Amino acid sequence: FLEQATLVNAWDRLLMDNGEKISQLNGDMERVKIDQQRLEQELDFVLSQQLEQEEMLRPLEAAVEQLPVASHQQHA
Amino acid sequence: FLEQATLVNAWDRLLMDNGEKISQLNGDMERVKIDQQRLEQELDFVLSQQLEQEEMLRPLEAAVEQLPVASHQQHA
Amino acid sequence: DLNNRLQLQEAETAIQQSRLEMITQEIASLQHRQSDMVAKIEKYKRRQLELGHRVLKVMAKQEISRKAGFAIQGEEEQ
Repeated sequence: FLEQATLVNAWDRLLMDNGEKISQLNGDMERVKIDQQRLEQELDFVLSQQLEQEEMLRPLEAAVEQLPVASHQQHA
Repeated sequence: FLEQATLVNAWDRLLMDNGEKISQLNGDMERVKIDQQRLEQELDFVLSQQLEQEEMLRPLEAAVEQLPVASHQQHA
Repeated sequence: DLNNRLQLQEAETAIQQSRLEMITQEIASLQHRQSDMVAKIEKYKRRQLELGHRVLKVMAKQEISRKAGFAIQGEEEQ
């Protein structure tokens, strides 16, 4: 069954091709992982910004409620 | 005959190597997938927080808009 | 025996090829979702910045008005 060298070569090539395909996919995967880490960092940044803003908004809400809005309307 | 056996053995090894690499790749992929789902949920959270902050801001903006802003307006 | 092993190898290779095909598609889908996320993060970053400006504006107006409020009280007392 292994008489034909071409058959052996074809089989060899098929296995090699799979090996190359695996290497290529590994490279793709590594890039996806790196991109994912970058995304995670950016997301953390947005989340921390948001938290900071939330901390500014809460007291502001309380302060505005205590502003003399009514007296201003009387003057107007 | 010996040559054939050597070849088949070599292919066996190649196949096994490839199989291991594929399993590892699969594991990596599953991990990245789970991470990605988590990031997507965090992104949804960021969006909902933004909408919430916007809803907090709108009445605050309206309130400070009605305040006596500059002193020349009070004299006028 | 060798023939038997060869058939097994053939079957295993076919399995590996289909797994590789599946992984290729999955990676493409991961990349697609990733670029969606990149776009969303950009959008959310911009909006967060805009919200930040609006918060600062409200804070500034509230602060000015608070000072003006004291000024009015001062004038009224005189």
